[in-house]
Amino acid sequence: MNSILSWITENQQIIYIVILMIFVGIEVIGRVPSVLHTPLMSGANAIHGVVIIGAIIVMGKAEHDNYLALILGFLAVVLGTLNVVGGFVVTDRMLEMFKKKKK
Amino acid sequence: MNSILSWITENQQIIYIVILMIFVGIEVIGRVPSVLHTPLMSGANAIHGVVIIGAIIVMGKAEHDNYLALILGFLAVVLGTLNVVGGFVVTDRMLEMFKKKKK
Amino acid sequence: MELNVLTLCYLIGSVTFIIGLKMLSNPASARKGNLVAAGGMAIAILGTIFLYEENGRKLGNYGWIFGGIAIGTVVGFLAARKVKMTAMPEMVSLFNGMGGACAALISIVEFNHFREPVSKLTDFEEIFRELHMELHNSYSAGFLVIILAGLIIGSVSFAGSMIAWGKLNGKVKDFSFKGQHIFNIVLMIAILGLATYLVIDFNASNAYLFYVIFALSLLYGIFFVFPIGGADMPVVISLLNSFTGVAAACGGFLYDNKVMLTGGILVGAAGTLLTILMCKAMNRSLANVLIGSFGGSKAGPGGGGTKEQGLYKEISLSDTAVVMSYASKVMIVPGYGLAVAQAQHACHELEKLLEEKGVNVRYAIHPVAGRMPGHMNVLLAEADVSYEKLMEMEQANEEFPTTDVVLILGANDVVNPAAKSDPSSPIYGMPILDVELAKNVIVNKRSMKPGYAGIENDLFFRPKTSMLFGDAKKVLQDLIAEIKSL
Amino acid sequence: MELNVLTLCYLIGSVTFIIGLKMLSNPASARKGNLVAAGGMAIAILGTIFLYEENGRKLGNYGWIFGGIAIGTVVGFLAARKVKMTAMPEMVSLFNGMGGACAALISIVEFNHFREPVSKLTDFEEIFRELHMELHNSYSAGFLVIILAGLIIGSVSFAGSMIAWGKLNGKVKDFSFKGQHIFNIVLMIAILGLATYLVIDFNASNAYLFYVIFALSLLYGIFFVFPIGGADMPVVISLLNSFTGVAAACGGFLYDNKVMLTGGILVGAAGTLLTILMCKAMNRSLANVLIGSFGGSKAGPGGGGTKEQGLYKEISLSDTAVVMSYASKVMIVPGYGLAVAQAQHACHELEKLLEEKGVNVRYAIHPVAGRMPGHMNVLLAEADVSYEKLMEMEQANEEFPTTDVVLILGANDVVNPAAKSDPSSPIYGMPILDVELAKNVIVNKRSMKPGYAGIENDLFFRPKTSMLFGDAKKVLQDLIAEIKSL
Ligand SMILES: NC(=O)c1ccc[n+]([C@@H]2O[C@H](COP(=O)([O-])OP(=O)(O)OC[C@H]3O[C@@H](n4cnc5c(N)ncnc54)[C@H](OP(=O)(O)O)[C@@H]3O)[C@@H](O)[C@H]2O)c1
Ligand SMILES: NC(=O)c1ccc[n+]([C@@H]2O[C@H](COP(=O)([O-])OP(=O)(O)OC[C@H]3O[C@@H](n4cnc5c(N)ncnc54)[C@H](OP(=O)(O)O)[C@@H]3O)[C@@H](O)[C@H]2O)c1
Repeated sequence: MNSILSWITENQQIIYIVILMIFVGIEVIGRVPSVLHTPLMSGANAIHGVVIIGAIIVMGKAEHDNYLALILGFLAVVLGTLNVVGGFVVTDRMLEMFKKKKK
Repeated sequence: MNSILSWITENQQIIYIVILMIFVGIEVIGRVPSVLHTPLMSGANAIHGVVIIGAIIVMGKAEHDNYLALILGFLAVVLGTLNVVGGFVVTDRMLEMFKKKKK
Repeated sequence: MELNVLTLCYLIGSVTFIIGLKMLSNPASARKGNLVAAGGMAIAILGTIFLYEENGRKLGNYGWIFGGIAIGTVVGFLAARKVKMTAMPEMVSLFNGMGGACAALISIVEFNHFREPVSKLTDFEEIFRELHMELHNSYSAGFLVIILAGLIIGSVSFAGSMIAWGKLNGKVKDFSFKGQHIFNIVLMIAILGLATYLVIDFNASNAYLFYVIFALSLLYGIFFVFPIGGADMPVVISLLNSFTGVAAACGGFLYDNKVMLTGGILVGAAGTLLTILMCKAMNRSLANVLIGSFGGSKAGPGGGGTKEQGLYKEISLSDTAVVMSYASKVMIVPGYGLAVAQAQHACHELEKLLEEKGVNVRYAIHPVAGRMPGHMNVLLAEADVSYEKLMEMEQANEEFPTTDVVLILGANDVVNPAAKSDPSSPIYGMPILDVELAKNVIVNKRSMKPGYAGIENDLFFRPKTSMLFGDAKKVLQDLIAEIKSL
Repeated sequence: MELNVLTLCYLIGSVTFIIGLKMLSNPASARKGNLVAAGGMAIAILGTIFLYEENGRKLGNYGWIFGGIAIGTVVGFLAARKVKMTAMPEMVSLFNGMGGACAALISIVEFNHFREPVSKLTDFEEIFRELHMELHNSYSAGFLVIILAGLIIGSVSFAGSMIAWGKLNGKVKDFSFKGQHIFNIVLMIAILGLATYLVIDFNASNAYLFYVIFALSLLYGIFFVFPIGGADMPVVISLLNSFTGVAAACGGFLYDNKVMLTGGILVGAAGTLLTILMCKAMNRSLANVLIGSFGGSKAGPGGGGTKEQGLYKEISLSDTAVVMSYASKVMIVPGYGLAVAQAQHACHELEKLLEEKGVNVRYAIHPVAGRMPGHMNVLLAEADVSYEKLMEMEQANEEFPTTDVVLILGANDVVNPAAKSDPSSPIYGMPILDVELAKNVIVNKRSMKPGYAGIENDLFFRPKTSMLFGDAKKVLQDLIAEIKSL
């Protein structure tokens, strides 16, 4: 209990950020019309591609003899990029059909 | 420029919290029907009464011979409390009339 | 340990504020939302009193603290309970002012803590280090900036709210002089200039400038609100409300206190949006309200710019009595005039009387009828008209086609067809109550004078419409007598 | 200095993600929103590559990094460009899987950095301190927790997405065995148990458990999605999507990296809500989807629980041709069947033909027609039907009373009156297209079999309705021929 509390205090800023982010995430898409569900999902999917930054860091930190790190890191970078690029492009294509939307 | 950047880095957590809070504040009341504008304003008014916490701290830290601090602090506490208590009570009264509201 | 619990208290506080505000923006949950926020506030306050400590030292002066809280609670509670429902906006303005003042006072005290070292030793770097530790490593220049921000915003909000309060309860009259706006701008520049100077090179000799800034800020607050039309006060109050929020947030920076920070920013952001929404509802821009293009000048009776045009027909009390008592469905459209005349009780009486005669009576509530959002709801609720009888604009507009008589009591702009037909009209685009869909329209007001927007209303000259002049209260009482005597 | 710029990049990134997502949830701004988010992402990535440094050391292996990014970009771009519009959900699922895998891989690598010290010295406290500095003072137990969280969530998301992908493009068939759910629960418990054990007492000897957890997580992902009906994949993908978000956030904790943290949490939260909204749109609960109450068992042709009842009348192609070409207003209601038959082009042709004959043709699009939200929009857009011709449910329901003929192409549940009349029906409460308001209703499907919900549809037995059996594509082509030959 005590330790949990002190943990909260140490990381209170992060905790605030996480909690607020959750509120934002929920509020921000609260009004989405159902026809946009799929593009929105696809867009969000692209955004979590931000994980690629982790992959880049792993890759960049790997020593030259550490092949495991190099190979896995490389793989991670490729997959991450796929997620990001593919995600945004697919979303954009889905949304092409809304361009004439007169809303 | 440079100093601003480093300032940002030092306080990035706070900055994130502030920015996210702004988003939350805007999103959270985005859908309010106009008949609720006044109660909502009144409610928000009560919430910023949280400033009283500052007053309490000032008051509590004041040395016993520092009359300025004591008097101003005391005044601040009174005013802050007015804001909080009055604010919430007024809001509650305004909202009484919505109780029968069948949404 | 205790400090950790305090952090948790603050966390809870912040979250309840958010949730409370969210619930407040939905009629179904609004009232609970208010309580949620209040609960969070209580936790945060109690936590501070009992758990707060600064470099190991707990808070003292409990006597003073509890004394102050006790007084504030009693006074605040009674004031809020006693106030007439229709006077609530004034109250809100008053309380908002209190908050602003509180923020300003905090800044003043902290400033004196801050300057002390200066008066002793002139070396700036010296205190720099002192503060460094003392103030959770927020460094002194930044510290001064925050103090000043709190002072300025707090004072403006305080002074402004007081004026707004005075205007709403009629103590203060609208007032403006040529070049008012230039004057304000100059004032603002002066304030900011002095503040910057103080931050850049601060020493014992120019410390007094702090109080100059204080005075100027109060002055600015006053002149900021003075020229704005009394009718626009709700908007102004909402704006000052968000100011106070920001002032509170400054306190949050000052003490590195998350609940003050988040709470303040939350209100600052929400308040700003709310202000804009309010303007939208009357479809005007915030700028337009602040410059007071018509809000100030032409509001209320005697408002200019009314050119007589066409003919209107009057209707006698007795005819009105007959028409209404033999109607099967009557819609009452209350407006600002009803509030001015304090005729809500008479109105409710009429409603009951007609219902006894088997007439189906409803009220059509326009969102911006009156002078504050929900004004009519408050007014009628005070005369305990049952909530079921109140229809919002959309519903009402659907009902009109099947309505025999629409009785308009002191409403004008909200039924002005120009909002739909005439693009040049200042209210063009504002959704209105389509009373003309009904069979007959009877309009009660004291004259042909325009309403808030200060513009002519074609409706009064339409064939379906007949005018019933006189003070709303008086007319209603006579009408009731007439109907009884039928 | 550079690190400070990087912080700014990340700040910008986080904000653009929020704004982008907000814009994405509004048809007018959706496309721009996507670009905004993409821009922010680019800034964050480039910033990391060129500015990131850890205790003074910059990143190396640029060759590998750019190589990887190049490959990913080319492949991802081409894949996303080439894919048929109707196959996009598969694509999304695939990309989502990639993200999950990426997160899992990061965890594996970091784990090996983490264990090294262990294999050398057994004293736990020792490495504790080491890591303490190395890892931005996140202490090792917490560190391990985060790694494991990233591993588990990432792997589940990866494996699950692959299955979902397989199901959508028909490679993987629905499959479930008795006690499937119990099995899954046990699996989950095992994973969590092992993880906890690893965190509590971690040493060289039990490090291998990490990979056991990895394997089990993949397994769980597979069996989590297997039993769920292929038709519910959009919902599942959205759920896995939010999982990946959380996995990314773990990375954010790991490197104390704000943009990963915020971006991940944002998607985690939004994705979860979106999943729930999707279920609401078909009015079912998430639980109901995951347990697959009917989604799994009865979906598609051959679905059980159809009891013949009443009589229905058929209509011949020629009659249909006549009725339609002499109608003044025709509404086409596309459904899942149209997608199955890939009849969108034939459909567009029919529309053009009728328009030439002066018939006013419109499409009535139900929000959950087909198997993913917007499925029909995508489908018809592919056959470039102009967007103006598509009407949303509300509009459409207003149009039906003035419509002569409604042609239902492979739609069933979305026009099932039971949703309004029969509280016992599983789709009760789902808003439907009120086709019965029109003069005539012609239904094209291959048989009397039920649709997705696996329930009988009274509409087919109503007097106004006549059935036109056959595969949508075939029928449309013949119909076009008929009309031409009139
Ligand atoms: N609700 C809000 O939030 C808010 C806030 C600020 C401004 N406003 C604005 O206020 C206006 C509200 O429209 P409204 O139709 O309610 O009011 P209005 O347009 O201001 O008209 C009120 C009318 O009541 C008549 N009146 C005044 N005293 C009366 C009395 N004692 N007995 C009978 N009639 C009396 C006046 O005509 P006579 O002088 O001839 O009697 C006047 O024309 C809108 O323009 C709105 O934009 C609203
Ligand atoms: N949109 C979404 O996000 C989503 C996601 C998951 C589930 N759902 C659910 O999916 C359903 C959608 O309703 P819906 O009316 O579009 O589809 P449906 O209710 O599934 O009905 C489709 C009908 O098309 C017919 N059909 C199948 N193949 C055909 C072909 N080749 N030619 C002609 N007809 C054919 C089938 O009848 P025959 O076999 O007799 O031909 C079937 O009755 C709703 O229940 C919705 O809740 C929607």
